[in-house]
Amino acid sequence: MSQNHNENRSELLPIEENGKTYWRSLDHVAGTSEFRDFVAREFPEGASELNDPVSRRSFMSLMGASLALAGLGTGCVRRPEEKILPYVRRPEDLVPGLPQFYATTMAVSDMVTGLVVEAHEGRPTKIEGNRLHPASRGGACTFEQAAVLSLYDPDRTVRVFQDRVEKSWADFDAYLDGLLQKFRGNGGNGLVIVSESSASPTFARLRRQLTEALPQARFFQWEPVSNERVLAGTRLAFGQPLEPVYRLERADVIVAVDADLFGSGPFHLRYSRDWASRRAPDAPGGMNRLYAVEPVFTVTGASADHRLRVRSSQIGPFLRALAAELQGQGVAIPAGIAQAGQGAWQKFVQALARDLAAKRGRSLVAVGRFQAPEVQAIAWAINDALGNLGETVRFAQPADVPAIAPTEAIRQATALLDGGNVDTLVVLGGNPVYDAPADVPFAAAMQKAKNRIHLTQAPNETSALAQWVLPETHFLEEWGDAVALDGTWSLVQPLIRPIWDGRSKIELLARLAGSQQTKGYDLVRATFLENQGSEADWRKALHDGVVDGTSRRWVEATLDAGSAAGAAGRLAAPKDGLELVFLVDNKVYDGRFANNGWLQELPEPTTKLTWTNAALMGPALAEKLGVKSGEMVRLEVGGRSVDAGVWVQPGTADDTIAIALGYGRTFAGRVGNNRGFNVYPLRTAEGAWTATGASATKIAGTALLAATQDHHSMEGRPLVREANLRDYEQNPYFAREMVQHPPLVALWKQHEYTGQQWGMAIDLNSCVGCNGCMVACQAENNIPIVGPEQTRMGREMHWIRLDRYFASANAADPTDLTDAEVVFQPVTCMQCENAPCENVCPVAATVHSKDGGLNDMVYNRCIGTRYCSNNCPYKVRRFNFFDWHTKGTGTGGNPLTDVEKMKFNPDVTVRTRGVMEKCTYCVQRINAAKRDAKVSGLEKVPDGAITPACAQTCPTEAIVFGDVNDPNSRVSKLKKQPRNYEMLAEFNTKPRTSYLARIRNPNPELVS
Amino acid sequence: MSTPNTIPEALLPTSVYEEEQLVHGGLNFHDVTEVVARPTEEKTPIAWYVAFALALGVLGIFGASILYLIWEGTGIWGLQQPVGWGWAIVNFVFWVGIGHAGTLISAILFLFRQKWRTSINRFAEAMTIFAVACALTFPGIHVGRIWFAYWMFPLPNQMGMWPNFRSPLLWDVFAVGTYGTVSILFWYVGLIPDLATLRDRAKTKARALIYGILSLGWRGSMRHWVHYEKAYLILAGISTPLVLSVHTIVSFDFAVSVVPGWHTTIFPPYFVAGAIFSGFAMVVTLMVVARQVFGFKDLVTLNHLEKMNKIILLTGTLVGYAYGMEFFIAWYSGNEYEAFAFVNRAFGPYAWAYWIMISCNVISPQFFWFKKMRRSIPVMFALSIFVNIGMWFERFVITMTLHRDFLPSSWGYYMPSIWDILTFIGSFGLFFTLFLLFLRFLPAIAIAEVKGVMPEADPHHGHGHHGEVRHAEHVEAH
Amino acid sequence: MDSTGHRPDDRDQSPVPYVFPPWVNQIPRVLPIAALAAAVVVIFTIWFWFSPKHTEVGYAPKQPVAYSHKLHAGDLGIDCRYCHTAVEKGPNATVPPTETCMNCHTVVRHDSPKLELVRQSFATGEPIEWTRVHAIADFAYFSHAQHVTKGVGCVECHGRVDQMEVVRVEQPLSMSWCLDCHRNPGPRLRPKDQVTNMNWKLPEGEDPVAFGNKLVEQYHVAAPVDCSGCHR
Amino acid sequence: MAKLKVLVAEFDTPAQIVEAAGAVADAGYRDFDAHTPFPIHGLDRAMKVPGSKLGWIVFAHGLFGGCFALWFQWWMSAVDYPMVIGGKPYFSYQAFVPITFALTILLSAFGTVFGMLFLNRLPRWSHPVLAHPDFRRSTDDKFFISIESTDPKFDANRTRALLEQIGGKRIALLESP
Repeated sequence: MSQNHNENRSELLPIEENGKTYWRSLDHVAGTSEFRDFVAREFPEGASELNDPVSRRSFMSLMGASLALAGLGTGCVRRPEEKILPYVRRPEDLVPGLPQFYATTMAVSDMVTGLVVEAHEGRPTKIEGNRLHPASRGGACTFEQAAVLSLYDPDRTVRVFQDRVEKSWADFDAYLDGLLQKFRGNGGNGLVIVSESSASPTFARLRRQLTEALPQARFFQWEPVSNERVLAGTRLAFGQPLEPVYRLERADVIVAVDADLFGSGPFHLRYSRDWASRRAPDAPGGMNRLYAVEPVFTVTGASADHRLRVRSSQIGPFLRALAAELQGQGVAIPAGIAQAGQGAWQKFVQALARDLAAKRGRSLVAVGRFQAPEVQAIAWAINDALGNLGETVRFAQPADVPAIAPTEAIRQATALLDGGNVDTLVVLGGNPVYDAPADVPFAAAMQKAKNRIHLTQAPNETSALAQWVLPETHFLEEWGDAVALDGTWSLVQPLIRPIWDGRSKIELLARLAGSQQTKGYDLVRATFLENQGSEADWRKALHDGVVDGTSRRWVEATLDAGSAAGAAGRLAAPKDGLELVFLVDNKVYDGRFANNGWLQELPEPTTKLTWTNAALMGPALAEKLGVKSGEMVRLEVGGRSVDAGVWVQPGTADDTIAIALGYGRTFAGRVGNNRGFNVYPLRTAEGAWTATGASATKIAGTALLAATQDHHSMEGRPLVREANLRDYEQNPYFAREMVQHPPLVALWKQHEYTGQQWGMAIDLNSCVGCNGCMVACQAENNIPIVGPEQTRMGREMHWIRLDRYFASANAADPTDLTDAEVVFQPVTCMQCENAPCENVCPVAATVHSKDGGLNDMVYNRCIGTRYCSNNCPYKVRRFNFFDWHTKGTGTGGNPLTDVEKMKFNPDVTVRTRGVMEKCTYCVQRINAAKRDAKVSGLEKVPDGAITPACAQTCPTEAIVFGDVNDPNSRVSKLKKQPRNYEMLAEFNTKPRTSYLARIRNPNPELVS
Repeated sequence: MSTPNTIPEALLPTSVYEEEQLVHGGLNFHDVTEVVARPTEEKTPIAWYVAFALALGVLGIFGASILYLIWEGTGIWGLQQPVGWGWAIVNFVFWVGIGHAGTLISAILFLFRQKWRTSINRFAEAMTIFAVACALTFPGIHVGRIWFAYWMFPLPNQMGMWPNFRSPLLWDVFAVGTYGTVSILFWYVGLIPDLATLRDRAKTKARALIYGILSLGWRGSMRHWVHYEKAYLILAGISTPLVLSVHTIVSFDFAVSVVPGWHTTIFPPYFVAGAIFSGFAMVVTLMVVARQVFGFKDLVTLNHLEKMNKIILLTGTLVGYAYGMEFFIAWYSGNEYEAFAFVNRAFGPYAWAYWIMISCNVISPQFFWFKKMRRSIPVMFALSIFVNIGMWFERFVITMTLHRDFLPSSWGYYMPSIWDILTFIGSFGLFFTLFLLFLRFLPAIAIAEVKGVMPEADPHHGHGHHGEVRHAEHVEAH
Repeated sequence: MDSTGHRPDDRDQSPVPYVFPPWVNQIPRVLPIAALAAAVVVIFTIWFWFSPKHTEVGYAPKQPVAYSHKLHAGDLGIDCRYCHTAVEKGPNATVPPTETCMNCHTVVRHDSPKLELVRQSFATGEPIEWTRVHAIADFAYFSHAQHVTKGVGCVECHGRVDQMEVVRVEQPLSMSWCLDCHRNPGPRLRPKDQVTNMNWKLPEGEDPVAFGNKLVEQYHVAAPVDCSGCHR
Repeated sequence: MAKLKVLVAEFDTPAQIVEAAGAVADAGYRDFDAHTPFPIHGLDRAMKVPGSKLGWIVFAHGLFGGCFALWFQWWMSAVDYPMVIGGKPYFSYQAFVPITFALTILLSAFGTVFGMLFLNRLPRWSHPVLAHPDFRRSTDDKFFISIESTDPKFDANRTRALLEQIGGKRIALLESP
């Protein structure tokens, strides 16, 4: 079916006008006075920047040029004339040049995270987590941080379009009123609304309002990645759908069964932090132990003390075997659950069972959200038997569960449409044409609806089949609200006037529901006032971003043993043969972020692949199929086939091919089009996450797989230093003793560093390799995107990178990577006191600052000999081989448009071609803190007043920054720990950044 | 008048007598002048025009690829992380190396009273200057922001900034710059008397004027010769440490860094040896052709070439020793990074380049142990070209050491782009353009110096000697 | 063929006459002096004409509204901070929003034709396009607040604005100029409350050096000379 | 000043010129010179030409070059704008050696060449001897002696006689136009 599925799509391609589809008319729009007017109205200072030839945001290259002019010019050389456009009425409490911070919230389907957004003269430039929000605690994941780039995406819907012709909202409203009149008449018969899921109470309220107003209208919520199986699982186990919320800080033993606790899903930031809080060897309550059981590496598996490769379809049997062992340990597992397993994992299961049995009430068996409900039920039974319910896991009443689960919803919607008597289809956001299950022919059915309306932030595959395409607001442009997993209510408030005059989902929904209020602000406020109380609370909520004490009342969950046992019985016996596992991508999620360059260029944590997905398989399978990384395979499931590039990934379960969703978009935009391979055509409603009975055959051709790391072994070098808890306790100083070198004496007298001196400590023990720091840095420091070709050449620009090394788990044969251990190491400029890079720069463009002791990099002095980079032992320097912004290698060859330039952080120079750049510990933040201290008459910057972007966003607080001359600063205390070591210190570079060695806490029984 | 009677080389006995006889074919003073000056006076041969057009074409490629580079940025080259230096630096070191033979021959051999140098030094010096010209373009164009490259010079400016005198690159600027300047001065001083010769043989007013200006009104005055010879001696004296220092300092670009495989004390001597090695090879390559074309056979004899081949053999073996020593020290140092760097050179991804280098630089010169080989024109021509290929690869191998240093996470592999290649080829265009102009308009052999070492030049070279006799014969001829 | 054994040949009747007249012998004497003179000229040209001392200082563009600092700051004695409100808070002193003008000019000279543009802007909300006078390179980060709150007077960089009909650049605003002060801030400091005072003088009998050092102490002045002080 | 006159005589071999020059010198002439295509050893002694003082000029230049280089490196990196670079001292003299050396050589070289030209009073494009019909061979294979009218013992006839007597050929009296 996928075949014709694809065909319809191809025949429905809109006419390409010079490579840009008709509605991507931004490039002319952005140039128009209209856009400038918007900018001028919204932030005059910004306008002056945009219009002005030599502004911070219009690159140094121009400065270079104008300087050159000054050199060539005649006697009276003047700089080009600049304009200043002051406000006519300046907003209250706005100090031009100083950033402002507002609290808001972002919801990626059911991932709700409270945020604090930094804005410069009204331009949002940086997104950080909100410490007050339970899901964030100050951290923010890659999706949220990169959202600011999507705001300025030139490929957004910039207009109301009808049949590919520019229209206005007025036109649409007239049209809509016409329709609504009819529907009010017939009670909404023939009106079908397909929306993406929403965590917004206001949305829910309006949905109910709509169904009351138009009872005949059908409302469906479709989401390719949802928690429906979790709810189904709890329904099986406890008789009601419940949201489990883990409390990892209380668990001594954690078993993540095909569960990516730290990588994705609601609360993953919180889980990372809670887990990390018990990770230090001297942590109160002792160090916890993490087991991971999974088919393919996730960051969770990478952080685990023990990892077992298990095929996805074997997870059920594994749990039943575990249950059996637990019974053996005297744990009262209800009948019908346990089933003694046979298999390679017995030794592991036995040890695990003993460990769990010893930690009743202080352990947790967490099953992945995508495992079958039956499997989930078994896990709940086990947890119940271990007495973990209420202890390490609590259950919350789901906010508002749609009557129909997403998969069922899209099925029904498609059936209805297929029936042909749907008059009007309204798609609120989302992209069902692209991501609907392969066996649900939504695309074909959709066209049977007479009127098709799509409200979307950016035109996508679905818009291509719609008549009306409406610009939807970005969450930074709209009013809204959201409820987090634990029920915490938080508000979404706009930081900028809608750039393209869009409307939010709730605003459109309100119109459909015929509500009096149609302004987002009124709608949200109304919901708030009726549920959460007074005007005062409202103002406080706006300030804090979250509403106090709204985390839901917890529910006592009692196990329905019978139903659980029944579920266990229903488990299908696992089939042999190749099976396909679909992954939620850490970068483009389900595909919605495909046009976001920051995310595209982000290396996938465990594969280090950028700009693409790939068919991940273990070395054994690769050998069997006769393929190598970079070659192509054809994947086939149930008669549907997709071709994909191969990436050999250590630690992948036997006969398993894992591949991420969300790639191969054809209507994503200049950045995201045709990156990687679209595997939705293989993904049926049933086999949404695991497709058994698949086959793979090698085919001709190669794939552009750009990895940021080509070499995966540490070559036995003491870079990442780790030890087992027991060895550590015997010799806490093992890390420092790992390298033997003569006393480090310099040939000359070393400089004195007095006053506040900056340094950093990175705890490898709590780093889960989530990439948060990389995006934070990219956003904070105006780091360009270079595109897949350049990345593959080795020209990526990330200032901080996560080195990922594999080590064979097979002591006998270190080259055997079937089972592998993974370590992550964030590496950025070490700010060496004896910096090798400084010596070799002929023009003194990189020198040391006396106060602060930073390794300054002066872009405007650099002439680009690249000698410093050659001489940097840590290879953390990055060179602008081109003017990435004007050459646009990272944006499909398009130079940066004015609207994109609005993303730049005005406190950091935008580097031009031919200049070296690198991490500066976010010197702009250091200077800002110093400035504030000075202005307020302080002598020193207080500890914690400065947090570099990477440290700020780290969900596990693995990165700590501060004054190393102050013995009481957090960083000094960490550096005093025995685990502290400096990488390559034997070369006497005196790095200011040091690492805390990683400690593993393995089960003694499993240590050979 | 009759052209000098040149006896075919084969008939010439290589007796001891001939050995010390630096000029063959029994030429007298005037014949020497004729042989050397004629090529600059005769009607330009078509062959020259063809060669020149070719060279200009290649030079055009050079210019074009440089312009494109400035327009687009260094990204057009294959450079990346971790390999921040590519062909540009390889070519730089390659050309500087070649640029060593000239001054070496003029200066060091002069101090060692090696009279045989006289017939090749002019030629070698010219080659030096042109090679240095090629070399100097590369560090200039390889920087990211060429328009600010002048910041490398300590010029007062409104920023109050000065260059960093600790950087080997800055040492390069001064060392190579000085070397270029001194070489040109040395060369020009040597040219003055010969320019006067050309002035005095001028048939046209233009030639008389140009050569007249260039020869500064030289009139062979003995009182001038006294200062002149002193100056020449001193120049030789100061050029000798200079020529040794230049490649030493170039080697510092690598040796002063911390990169494993670069950070070694053996680099200076090893680079100097390599430089002489490649320089002499290039002289042989060019000489073999030039003496054929311009009939310098009697002035540049097989003995000269053989002597140079001996030096090639010596320096080639020195270089081979250095290669070996590097490995030993890497192992002996007990530094795992150092050790890995060298193992990786020989057996890593760039092994192919390494073994090309070894076979060209260490193995091929060994043929010169045999006199037959040393004296065989085709053999020495082929070998000298091999040596130059090998020496280019040596620099390539050294530069590529960057591709795997301390952190395996940052390892990479460098591939040259088409522009790398064109730029390199183009630099030969510059070299040969200049060289052809030199051969066409300037005396390719130091006339005065050659005359100075002829037996007739010695006042005590008694009467009735064959120099005189042959002179009489000439008189008969008229 | 003559007795001298001299071989007659074409070289004797060479067509080329004796080319150089005697006066050319003077050239070597003149040349060095000429070269020297040329060098001096070139160096001076660049030193002066291309330096910010000349390219920046004296720049006084015409403004859309003929606003006179002399009148407002000088004769009327309005404090700088009345209009440049953010000068003590943020990096920019900020050009005042139109409404600041209108605070007075709704009453004072409310119909003066000179103020047409201001009234227009206030009505339409279109900002007035002023032309920037004082500018430093975009890669140099300067904060007014940091300086003003440490007792650096406006005059130090902007000159006697209170005497300017049209604002002109008084100082080169070049890097070395900044450094001059950063290396020795004392002499450029004054009591904080005198910062906007255009004709503040060192109190009678005060020793300038001691006075400066006192303020450096008092205000914890630590003017950076590190690159990262201004460049990021 | 009176126009410079020069008597020029031609000789055939190095041996002859050495003899002749010796004779002229013995005859007490001071402002005379020998012109040869290449330096002839012993000729300077025969002419009683003092050795060259060029060495001292070069030494002075070299010394200045070296000191200057060291000075400006010290001043620029330790006095005018001292910066911490790679943790090295402001005045890292070890690192300043190469440039000091290079400039020493460079200045010496200039001293040598320009010193030589200065001592030889070159360039001098116009000189009476160049007018001798056969003087063009002075850079080829003939040898000349010229005696200038500035010499106190110069006397057109007696000097010419001397030159004839010592075997000079094609003697001519030339003067600058």
